[in-house]
Amino acid sequence: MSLVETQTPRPDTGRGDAVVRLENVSKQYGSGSNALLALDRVSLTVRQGEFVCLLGASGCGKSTLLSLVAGLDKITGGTLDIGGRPVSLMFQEAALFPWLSVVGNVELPLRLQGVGKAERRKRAEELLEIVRLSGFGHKRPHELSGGMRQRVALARALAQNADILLMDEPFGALDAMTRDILHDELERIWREQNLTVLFVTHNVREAVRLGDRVILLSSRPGRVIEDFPITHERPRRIDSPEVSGQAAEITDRLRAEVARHAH
Amino acid sequence: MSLVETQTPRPDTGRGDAVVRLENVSKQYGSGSNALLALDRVSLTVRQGEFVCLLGASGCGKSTLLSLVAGLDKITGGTLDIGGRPVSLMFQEAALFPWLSVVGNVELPLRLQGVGKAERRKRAEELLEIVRLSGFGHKRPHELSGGMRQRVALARALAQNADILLMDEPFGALDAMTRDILHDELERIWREQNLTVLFVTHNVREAVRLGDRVILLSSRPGRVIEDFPITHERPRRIDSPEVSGQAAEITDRLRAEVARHAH
Amino acid sequence: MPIKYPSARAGLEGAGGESAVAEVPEKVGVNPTNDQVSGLDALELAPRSDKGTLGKRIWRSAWPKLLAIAIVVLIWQIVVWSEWKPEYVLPGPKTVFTDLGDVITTGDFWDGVRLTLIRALTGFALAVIIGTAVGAAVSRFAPLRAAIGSLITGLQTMPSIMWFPLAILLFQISESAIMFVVIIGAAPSVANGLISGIDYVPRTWLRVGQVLGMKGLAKYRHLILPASLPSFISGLKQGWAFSWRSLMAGELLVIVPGALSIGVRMQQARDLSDSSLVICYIIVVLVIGILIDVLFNAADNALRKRWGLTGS
Amino acid sequence: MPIKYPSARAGLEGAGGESAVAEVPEKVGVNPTNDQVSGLDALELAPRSDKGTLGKRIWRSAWPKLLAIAIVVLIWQIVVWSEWKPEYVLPGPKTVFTDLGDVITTGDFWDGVRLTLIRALTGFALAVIIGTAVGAAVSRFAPLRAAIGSLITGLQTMPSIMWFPLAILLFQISESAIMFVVIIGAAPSVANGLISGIDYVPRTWLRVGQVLGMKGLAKYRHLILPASLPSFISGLKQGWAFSWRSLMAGELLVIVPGALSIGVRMQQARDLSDSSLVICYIIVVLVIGILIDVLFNAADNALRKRWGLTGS
Amino acid sequence: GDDDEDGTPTTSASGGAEASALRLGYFPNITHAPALVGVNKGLFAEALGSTKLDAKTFNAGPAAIEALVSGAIDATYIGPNPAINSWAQSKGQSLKIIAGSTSGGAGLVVKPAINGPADLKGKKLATPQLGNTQDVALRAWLKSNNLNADAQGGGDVSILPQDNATALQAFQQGAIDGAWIPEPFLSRYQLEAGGKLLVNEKDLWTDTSGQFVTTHVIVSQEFLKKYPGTVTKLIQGHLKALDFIKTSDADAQKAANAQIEALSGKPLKDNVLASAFKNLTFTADPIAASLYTSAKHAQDVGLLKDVDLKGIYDLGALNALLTAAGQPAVSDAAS
Ligand SMILES: Nc1ncnc2c1ncn2[C@@H]1O[C@H](COP(=O)(O)OP(=O)(O)OP(=O)(O)O)[C@@H](O)[C@H]1O
Ligand SMILES: Nc1ncnc2c1ncn2[C@@H]1O[C@H](COP(=O)(O)OP(=O)(O)OP(=O)(O)O)[C@@H](O)[C@H]1O
Ligand SMILES: [Mg+2]
Ligand SMILES: [Mg+2]
Repeated sequence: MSLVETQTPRPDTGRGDAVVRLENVSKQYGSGSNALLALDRVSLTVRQGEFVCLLGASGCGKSTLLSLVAGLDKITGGTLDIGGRPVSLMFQEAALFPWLSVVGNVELPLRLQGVGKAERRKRAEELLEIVRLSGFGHKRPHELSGGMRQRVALARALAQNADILLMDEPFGALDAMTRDILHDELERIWREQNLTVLFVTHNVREAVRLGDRVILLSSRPGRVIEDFPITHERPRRIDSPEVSGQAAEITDRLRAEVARHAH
Repeated sequence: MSLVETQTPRPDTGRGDAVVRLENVSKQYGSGSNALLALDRVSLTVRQGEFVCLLGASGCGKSTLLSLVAGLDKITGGTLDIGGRPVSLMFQEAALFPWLSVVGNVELPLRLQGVGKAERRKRAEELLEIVRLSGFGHKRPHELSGGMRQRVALARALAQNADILLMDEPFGALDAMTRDILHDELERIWREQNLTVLFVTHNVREAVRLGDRVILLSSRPGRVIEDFPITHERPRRIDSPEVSGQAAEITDRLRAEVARHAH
Repeated sequence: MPIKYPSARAGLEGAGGESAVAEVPEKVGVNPTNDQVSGLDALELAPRSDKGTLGKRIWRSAWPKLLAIAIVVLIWQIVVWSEWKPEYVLPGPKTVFTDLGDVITTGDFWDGVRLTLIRALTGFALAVIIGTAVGAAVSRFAPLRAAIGSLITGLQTMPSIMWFPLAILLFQISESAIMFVVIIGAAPSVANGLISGIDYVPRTWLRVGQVLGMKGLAKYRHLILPASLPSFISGLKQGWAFSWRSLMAGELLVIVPGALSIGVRMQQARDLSDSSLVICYIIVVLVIGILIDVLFNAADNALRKRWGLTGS
Repeated sequence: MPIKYPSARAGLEGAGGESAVAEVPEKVGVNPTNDQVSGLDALELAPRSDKGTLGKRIWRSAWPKLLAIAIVVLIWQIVVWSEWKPEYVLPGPKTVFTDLGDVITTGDFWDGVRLTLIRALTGFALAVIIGTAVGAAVSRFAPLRAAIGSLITGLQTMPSIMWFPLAILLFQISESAIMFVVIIGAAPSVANGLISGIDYVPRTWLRVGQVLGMKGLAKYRHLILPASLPSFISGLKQGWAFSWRSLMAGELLVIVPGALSIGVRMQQARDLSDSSLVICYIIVVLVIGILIDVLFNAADNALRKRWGLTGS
Repeated sequence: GDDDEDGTPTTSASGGAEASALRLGYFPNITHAPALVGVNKGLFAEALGSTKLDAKTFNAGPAAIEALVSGAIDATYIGPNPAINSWAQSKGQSLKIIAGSTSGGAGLVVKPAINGPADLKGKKLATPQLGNTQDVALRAWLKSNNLNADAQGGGDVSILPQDNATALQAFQQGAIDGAWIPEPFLSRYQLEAGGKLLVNEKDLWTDTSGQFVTTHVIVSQEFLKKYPGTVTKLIQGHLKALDFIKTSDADAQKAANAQIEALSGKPLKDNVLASAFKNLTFTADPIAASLYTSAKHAQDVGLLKDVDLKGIYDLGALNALLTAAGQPAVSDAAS
């Protein structure tokens, strides 16, 4: 796949610099009696080129964390620092624009970057190929299935070609097989482009399969409660015993946490 | 939980009658050069009180099948017969109404059935309790996380108290723990109310955990390619060796299928 | 008692359980065949089936209109026959259509129509440009919104007759005075439509736009305008109505040598107490209004189709 | 070069990396502090912070309006000082405000305002009822839509003056004749707003409604109306503008000695070429229009807040 | 009071049947002074006795005619043109002119720099309405001075039909060069806008000794047929009002202005009122000859289709009353 060749080379800042740094970040929604503390003094550092997975119970603040990093919401306490790097975020809902065709949605970020027509059509087709949707470019979003829409959203996020990629349950609506293929693709793109990825998922094995680290958040208010480094050799397989083993360990920890906060 | 007591008793038609019957059902979207055959001669019978899980690759026609059964779309070939029974469908997107609070959304089906105010508030609270969202009743849908919204949608679908319950990836956006809890609740309600459930999921173990049968659909056009009866004793645990074993078997079959249709 | 869902194909194969349909009618919510009768449902949920030939399609969209016209004309004729009012007060369809025939066969009339339409379209186009600019500015800058947001609707409630003194003051008796009245009548609607559209752009899309780094003009071009198009188009529709009405009033202001505009002709018919001619011009104005509306509806339908009948 | 996101709390703790903000400004898309300046973003995305006291809030929403008024009055005064037109053609603010003071201190004037407002509100209320019924019917029944859908906008483009003969014919010289003119002016807008709202109800919601077994009235009550409320409200706003304008024209139909309606007073000021009085009434009509618009905006804002600023 | 007309007709002393109510239209305009005075001073009510007076006001002729022909009013004060137009449209079925009311008070006012017909070439002149009395008078006058003007506003002189208020404003701002208008605008152009009276229409009507109809009273034929007694009483009231104006001019002016104020919120300025009253003559004579001549002029300049005005007048009741009062009868003859 020629995607990499057609992109402008990124200056290699060397893996290891802190790219995303959260220090005691808090986020409160609403105020007064209606206030809800979604995140409470979260500290987290993601280094250049790292693949970090976030796990946590439903409603614990994972999406909130991503939207803070993307600058969509404002923190209500602490310090957040991403060094002004370009960020791309794939939302939990596909949120495609209904007035654009599938390929139009994928092309949009390229268009905004001023990429020429022929060039961006080519890149969009390549990206659709990656998410295994070539041939669906002329369809409208409402003509796609839920999982297909999510894949288009992924292609759109990749088209942005940002340094930091935030992904909110990107593969939740996909079957195991399609997901495996996309895991491979994502890992390849991440490696080749030296991306920094913050990845939210509910699938622990997925987190272990992909992540350099797996971060566990507690529930309401969200706090970092554990940070598992994943050291298995890549490429990993999701059904390998190593992955399953570490996943089981993390699952136990997660269960204990959820049970403690049972609401 | 008193949910069952407050509902009108359903005439026991005895488990075993065919409740949903599809014979050579086809569904084509669009026409002419833009035509897409989503389902091709699908035959399937679901008996009274059965819990049937549907598996298949992304875009293979699972949601289409549910919407045909629910009467939302019209079949373009074959015969579909549900005996005029009331159907409830939980969509892949939560699709809550933004002008209603969480509890308002859950109450809506009861309101449409003419249930009195106090009574329906009580039932709605019980249902929110079941999906573990008590205390969130006064919030607006946009104030919830993705997984929480999905749970509200589940509560709304349950409130409808229909004979046939169609569920489209209801637990996709939930963490393992919350999902386990809801599996138990769903199984209990299904058993107590003698429901007939058609359940779409991408999680093979979930399908084996819940289903009496697991049906495999092929990709574009969707066809029934395999029908696995699940005979393990209930209650099952999703991490039990039996469930894992059978899930592995089905996964292999699914992988083979998806690989064959690789697009 | 099972309901059969008869399908296109099933119909050909023989209607086996057809009679059963009537037996369990209380659960029609899940029965698509019963819901077909409701226009909205049919419109929104049913797949568009065979389109037929062009002629057939035109006929299908035209016959209800023709029927409606026929019914109105019939009622009118019956009222006339009942001699409720003398013929010179309420002339019958025959008289009116004869007059209409006479009127529209004069080249003079078409000169007037052309003049009026050119004015209407020029004025409307300018109103759209101005309204869009103002609407975008108002919804973008909070202080501007606070300052003149309400003024926009306030302006709209001014009867156009009250603008004449100002129009004459600024533009004397000239085409520009008419344009002024037309624009000030229509631009607020256009602006309001855009503002309300922008206000209701789903939050999610705005967030997507922000993530994609949309700003300033690009944001309007690629997100705000397409997302608020439905409301914008309905604002345009209203704006058209306002501009047409203001024009009818404004045309009494300026008489351009050569061709008598529709507004002047209408006023003249009234001055002459020529009821039949008055009704003629009512019909002419209605027909023009309807034709323009058909254009707007075509745009609207194209949009709805593109959007998959609605938002994602 | 890292950007610090200063937070409320960080501000108290000391602004460590504050100076760095200016150094990497090209990626403002991800920087919420920079986006704050744009009204729309601030409105849509920023959490509403401290509300302050009631007085403060009123002041905050009022000062841009007051400033705008001050600027307009200033420009006006400058034009008058420039002696571009004689004082009897374009009177200065002082003359006008003195006149306005005289006018609004008479009880008679307030009687007129009351009369006009009662007519406007009655007419508008009826127009809303009729427009809603027609809009709902038209969007529900496909044949009806085909038959009279376009007619609705067509009617709207009729200048209200052309309805007078018909109004007199049907209702003689009576309040009902005024109501007729007002209703026929406003109802189409209301209907159109509703129709366009209904047309854009997201398909998903319609499907949810169908699954929940909504039909007929319940469907309208619980799904269609709330879902199309934004567009409906903007239709109401336009409808109000139309009804007010039609009323100003319609009030000349029936003159009730004693309590002189605003329309009659306006016409009289025009007939007398009393520029100062004309401007007075322009101001009165504008103020009423703006006040009503403020009410609509309040409704609209409440709605947007409930919806989480927009659709789910 | 729109359905009172169905009340049982009673027979009056004077013989004709009477309605329970009379719906009378007029304009809050100085040319309708007899109506203003009659209503203000209660003269109609006095004459009508048991018949209730229901007075309605209008702002323009077409609306009043529409009301008359659709049965919303029974009689109205009105200018000659709307009456002729309605007569023509209804082929002589809609109305009858039963009395005169006002004569004179129209003319051409121009910018001071214009001194005669020769200066008018290429100028813009306003008239109240295409084909109305003043419009026709202007066109006829231009023609007699060898200036042409077409109906579309072209020609040597451009004629712009505009409503009086707009035209005055345009004149004040120099957007037009003059206007042929009736009172009170004739006075206002001179008093408020510095206009110069170039032609007083009075001077053109030599055959009728300077008289020409400005306002008269019409009644719907249906009403006349049904309730001749009420019509007679209406004329009685009308004559009383005319008398009042003749005998106490100052009081009449005050009464008329008070009624205008009551109807439209603002009185005329005193100098305008006085000047207008001076230019107008209030008389029961409909000056039929001027009507026929004006109609002929209109036909000549192509603004009126051939119309037979024979029978538009029904002056029997008026003449009976005039004779009884020892005054000369009036004529509906062409000259
Ligand atoms: N706009 C908002 N206004 C108020 N509360 C909010 C808002 N968005 C989120 N919340 C609350 O913040 C908490 C965290 O929400 P968030 O969406 O970050 O959860 P999550 O971890 O992404 O959950 P899920 O896995 O279900 O998507 C929830 O309790 C939610 O109710
Ligand atoms: N409204 C529509 N118009 C046209 N094509 C459609 C429409 N809805 C679905 N399709 C097509 O039908 C096929 C099946 O879609 P469906 O939504 O049933 O898939 P699915 O099995 O639910 O997939 P997923 O697991 O991704 O949700 C897809 O190829 C999709 O593109
Ligand atoms: Mg989330
Ligand atoms: Mg699906």
